[in-house]
Amino acid sequence: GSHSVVRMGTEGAYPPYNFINDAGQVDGFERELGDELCKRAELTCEWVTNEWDSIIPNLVSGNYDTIIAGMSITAERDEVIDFTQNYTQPDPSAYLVMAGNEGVALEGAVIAAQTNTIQASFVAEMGATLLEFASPDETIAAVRNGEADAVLADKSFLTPIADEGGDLVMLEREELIGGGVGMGLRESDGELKEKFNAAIQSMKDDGSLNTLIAKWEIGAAF
Amino acid sequence: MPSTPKPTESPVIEIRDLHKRYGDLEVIKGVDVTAHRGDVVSLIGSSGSGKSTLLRCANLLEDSQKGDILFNGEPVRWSGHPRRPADPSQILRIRTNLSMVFQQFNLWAHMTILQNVMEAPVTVLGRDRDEVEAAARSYLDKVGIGDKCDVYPAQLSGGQQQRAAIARALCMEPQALLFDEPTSALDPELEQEVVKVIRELANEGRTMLIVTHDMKMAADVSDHVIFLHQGKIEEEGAPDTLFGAPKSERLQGFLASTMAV
Amino acid sequence: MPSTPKPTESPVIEIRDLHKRYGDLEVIKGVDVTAHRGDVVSLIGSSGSGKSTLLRCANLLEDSQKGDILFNGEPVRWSGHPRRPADPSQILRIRTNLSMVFQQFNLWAHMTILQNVMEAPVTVLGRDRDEVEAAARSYLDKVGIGDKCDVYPAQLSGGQQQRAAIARALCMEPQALLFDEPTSALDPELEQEVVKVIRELANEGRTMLIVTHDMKMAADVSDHVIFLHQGKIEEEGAPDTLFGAPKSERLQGFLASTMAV
Amino acid sequence: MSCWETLADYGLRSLGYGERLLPRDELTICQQVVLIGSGMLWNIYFGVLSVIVGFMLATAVALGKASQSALWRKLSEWFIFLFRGSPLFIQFFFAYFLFLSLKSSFPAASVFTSAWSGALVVLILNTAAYSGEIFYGALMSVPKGDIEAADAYGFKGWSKFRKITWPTMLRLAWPAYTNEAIFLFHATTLVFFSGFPARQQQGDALYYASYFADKTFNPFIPYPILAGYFILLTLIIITLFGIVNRRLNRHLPQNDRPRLKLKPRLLR
Amino acid sequence: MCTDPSQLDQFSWLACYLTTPKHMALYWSVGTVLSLLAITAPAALLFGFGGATSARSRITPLRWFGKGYIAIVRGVPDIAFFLFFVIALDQGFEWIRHQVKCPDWPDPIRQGNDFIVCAAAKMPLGTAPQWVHETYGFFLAVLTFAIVFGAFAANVLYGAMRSVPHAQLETAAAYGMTPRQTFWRILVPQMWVYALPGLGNLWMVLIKATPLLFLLGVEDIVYWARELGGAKTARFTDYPHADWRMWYFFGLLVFYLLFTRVSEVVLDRLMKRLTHGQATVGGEAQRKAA
Ligand SMILES: Nc1ncnc2c1ncn2[C@@H]1O[C@H](COP(=O)(O)OP(=O)(O)OP(=O)(O)O)[C@@H](O)[C@H]1O
Ligand SMILES: Nc1ncnc2c1ncn2[C@@H]1O[C@H](COP(=O)(O)OP(=O)(O)OP(=O)(O)O)[C@@H](O)[C@H]1O
Ligand SMILES: [Mg+2]
Ligand SMILES: [Mg+2]
Repeated sequence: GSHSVVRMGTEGAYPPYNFINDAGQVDGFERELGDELCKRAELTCEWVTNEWDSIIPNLVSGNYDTIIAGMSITAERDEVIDFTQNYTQPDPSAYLVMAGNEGVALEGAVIAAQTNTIQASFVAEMGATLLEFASPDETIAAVRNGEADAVLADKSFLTPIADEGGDLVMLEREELIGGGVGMGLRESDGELKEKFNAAIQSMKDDGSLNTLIAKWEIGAAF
Repeated sequence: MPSTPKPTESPVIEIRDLHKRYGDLEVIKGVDVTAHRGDVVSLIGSSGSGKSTLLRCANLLEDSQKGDILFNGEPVRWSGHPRRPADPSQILRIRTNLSMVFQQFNLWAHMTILQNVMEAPVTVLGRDRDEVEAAARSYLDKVGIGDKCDVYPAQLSGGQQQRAAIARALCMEPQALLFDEPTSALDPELEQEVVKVIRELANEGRTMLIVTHDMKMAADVSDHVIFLHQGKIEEEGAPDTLFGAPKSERLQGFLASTMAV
Repeated sequence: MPSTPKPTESPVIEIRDLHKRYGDLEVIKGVDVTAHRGDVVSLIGSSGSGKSTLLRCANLLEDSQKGDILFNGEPVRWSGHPRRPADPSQILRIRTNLSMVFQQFNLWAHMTILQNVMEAPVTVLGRDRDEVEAAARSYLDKVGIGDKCDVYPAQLSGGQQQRAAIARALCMEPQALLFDEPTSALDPELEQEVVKVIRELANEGRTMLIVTHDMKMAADVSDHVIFLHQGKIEEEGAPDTLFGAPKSERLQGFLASTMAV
Repeated sequence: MSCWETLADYGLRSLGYGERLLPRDELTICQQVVLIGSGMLWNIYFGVLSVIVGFMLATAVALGKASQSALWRKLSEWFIFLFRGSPLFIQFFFAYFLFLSLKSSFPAASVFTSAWSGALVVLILNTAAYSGEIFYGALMSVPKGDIEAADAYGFKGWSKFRKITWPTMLRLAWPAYTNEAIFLFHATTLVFFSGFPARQQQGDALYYASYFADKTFNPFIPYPILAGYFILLTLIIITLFGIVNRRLNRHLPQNDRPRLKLKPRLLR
Repeated sequence: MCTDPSQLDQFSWLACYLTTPKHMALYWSVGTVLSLLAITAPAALLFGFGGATSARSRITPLRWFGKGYIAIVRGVPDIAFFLFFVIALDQGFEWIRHQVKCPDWPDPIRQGNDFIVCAAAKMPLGTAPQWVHETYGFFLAVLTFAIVFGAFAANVLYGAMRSVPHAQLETAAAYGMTPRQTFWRILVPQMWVYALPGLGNLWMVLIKATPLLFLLGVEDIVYWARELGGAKTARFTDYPHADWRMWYFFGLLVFYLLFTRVSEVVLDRLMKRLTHGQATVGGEAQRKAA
């Protein structure tokens, strides 16, 4: 269909991709990216936050038109919705442990992860003891209070925490589980998908995407 | 006041061959009662003989298994099994012409005494609220609890509750009244007042069925007395004959105790 | 049976200058009652004069504002404001020696009749269950509802409930009994039975306070009659003198209605 | 894989028996039904234990609130206020935090950082507060004639309560208490949703339902399955509580006469 | 000036911090929660009353409907209900509007996983400003809450109606009141005494269910407390801090306790008025205390 206003759905709890800033507005890498894409595609856009668990059902049911929420492109998701081309390189996942505990044997350790994330499935499969928490904050807290030996999460999420220079350090070891991140759209919305694909391509081409990635320390450039 | 049937009019209340059971317990085993306009019929009999049940059947509060009940010659229509009155508009017509004073009073606990008395005339009969209030107050005065208008039933003594229940029945100004031991909680003085009220009502042409344990009262107010024994009418007749010359042995025994003291 | 004070023993129940109010309403305004072992004291008076309240005070169910209550010479200890009995073990001692039949019966709705009667002797007095059951059945037989042992109160007629309440009180085999209109729902025949029971109890040496509207019964069973009027004792004395030659005008008026019929 | 095999593999998965990994792709309805059902074991475990223990505690709390002693009264009032006054998930949050800090001083307290014991404690206290208030309300609605008769016959303390007050109190409280029991079973879904961490993907019914909703992106299958299980569980609770209710009300004359039936006129 | 490093550690820092627009959203959400409760409570009571009366109706289909509503909705945990019901409700509304507004629409509504109605049938319209979307979401949340808690209220009221002593109703019948009059004049006024404890409890549960609002797409206080309380690194905020959820949750605790306290006082008053003069232990205690 044609969209007079494109409603952009995001989570608002996943810095640096998207978060709510002090002014109460959606901010972050994806906010800047989204605004720029809309400008290039000559669309009027509006930002909406939605809770992660129901972010796809609400898209297909038409409550907003795109998902731009640090969502990795996976085959499972692609069956249900469509993705634009990726606008980040695949982001590795990393481990965070207490300083002094860097030598822990991960395969036999207790590893915290957020419920229903790719990291949680990964830990379950690698044979470590998985401890699932509802929010990313709690996974970090679990390491601090000794409930878990390590936390596995997106590297770009963990980097700022490790950079704080506190009691937590990141391990060298990384896991390549996620694909690149793209925008999610309804499968029936091919026209919109093409517009955004074109816009992303133009940002890739003129290097402005790389500038943004560098600014928000998202990971590797294109 | 001998019982004087008025053959031109059909009786106000007529019960024919009524049978009623609670589960396996047969409580009423074929009873006939006839009461014409202005008649006062007393039901006497020992405790558990089925007097209250009979009144409750007359008021269509209980289902019955067999027999007919007629009001002003109009038989109650039954349906179903166990049978019950079939026609809601008929039930309503009968009940608004029939007021009952319950053995346990059953005042509505959430209303003050005045509200208790006013409720049915206003909501059921649709009478004017102010008129009803005036009437209600006068009936409460009549039974001597005019000062208790604004308290709740739980704050009254037993006798006061009973009088409130009587006032409630009177305020309906019905064609017929059913009294279940209306003076059980009253002292002799008040009992006399109630007797006076009953006489007045009879003179106004109202029909009454009265269950009572007080033989003096039965003798005093009734046109007709029925002695119930184990769910059957053992003997009936004008009070003079019944109390003066009881025929059945059971009644003789029953009355003996009244005279005993 | 003239009242015979036994000066060597202190009275079983003694009430001195009792005052009781409900909110602003003063219900008992200085009443004295004395009952020795084996005494039967009747309380008569019009509805709302405070008879039930007096019994309830005697049983320590109501707080009172002033006055003393003594059992076997032992005064009830009070405390607090509004004052109430202070000593739980004393209350218990008094109450287990004192059984009450309530005006509204107050049978425990969730227990069968037999359970109602057995409950207190077994639980409170700790008597043997089998013995109590035998006793309970015999008391229920005595009041004529031996066949209703296993039904619940809601399935009984008014008079049957009252008799169950009497059986419950008797089964406690207490030193003293408080009866609040124990025959209000009973026919004359059963009333005679109850009168007989009361006489037997008196002969066994039990003390009784009886509230009644039945002057014949009062005259018949009492050693002493108290006429209560608006919370005060208007007149008292032996039944012969009180009923035979009432002095106060109020009592004369009150009794006139009894004789009226 | 047949559904029976699925049952064998995942029937007790929530307790850690059977397949180590959860199914990941080509999810069948059967897998969803079996795993969510397996998770129900946890809900039942939490619900049953806290109903039983909570009932006893609630009775004590209600008595405390009605007691003459100011100490017991205040204690019960505050207990009820605290647990009835705050959302369960905040209770879980603080309890988990508290157990964690206890653990650092008493290693023995470390069991409570696991859901099976820590969440159970919270649920017990929570239901005791809610039911305690219900019982207290019912206590206040007991007909005064019953109590007076008991007083007059010298009943006191425990025997008065046990024999006279308690049965009537229970009878009056029962409908509301049934509601509370149902709420409690429903509240058990919060344990892993926002309370305690799930270990090795062993969680309750909601945990697995949201696992499937996340994997299939279709909430209209796993959640209705979960709803179905809970409706079944609720019906069982209602039936069991209904049996007790009938027993509590057995003394009332039956008024459940067959009702006037409006005959459907559709076929005419 | 709020980010002036010299002012850190000072009271003014806290003052600045607590007045960021993001905190304003938290305070605003308090209003959202309160108004949701204010609208939901009477709505749920209405649903409950309807449910209870239909459950005891003489008309068989209506009775089944009432009993079914109570049994089914009461059977499902509110979380589970919220996780799929709102979306279903929303789709339901749009489907109906679609049937009415675009009867000639050629495409199917379900296309694979997608749910697509014509633009005119969208709720709210795609062109509507954000506040309309939020209000609509709020309305959906109220409706969902009312349906869920209505079922519980129906159960409480149903039980309360059965607790009214039969003699009281019988007397009304004897005085010629129609079933309708008996219902409104005797049963309904008397049932409140029996219903109020249960309804009060339900109200408490309802208050405590508001943290689930975020599942319905409404940003409630708990959402904001989580959001604000989580650890913040200096890169994304002017006010970095460690995990402060403890404090925010403590604030929530105080809010809920206060709110409960106020509710209790009001419910107590109501109960006092209802038990006034009644022959129960409660009425008796009131009398003796006077
Ligand atoms: N709970 C109460 N609250 C307020 N007033 C009450 C209460 N109970 C009784 N009263 C009042 O106290 C007075 C005395 O009541 P009581 O029950 O003692 O009368 P009684 O002599 O037993 O009368 P009856 O013969 O009618 O039973 C009455 O006027 C009554 O209205
Ligand atoms: N709801 C009931 N269920 C079962 N049996 C009942 C029920 N109500 C009354 N009965 C029985 O029916 C019989 C008649 O009761 P009823 O109340 O008519 O007696 P009554 O003549 O009014 O006695 P009373 O003078 O004692 O009031 C009694 O034996 C009683 O036990
Ligand atoms: Mg009777
Ligand atoms: Mg009295």
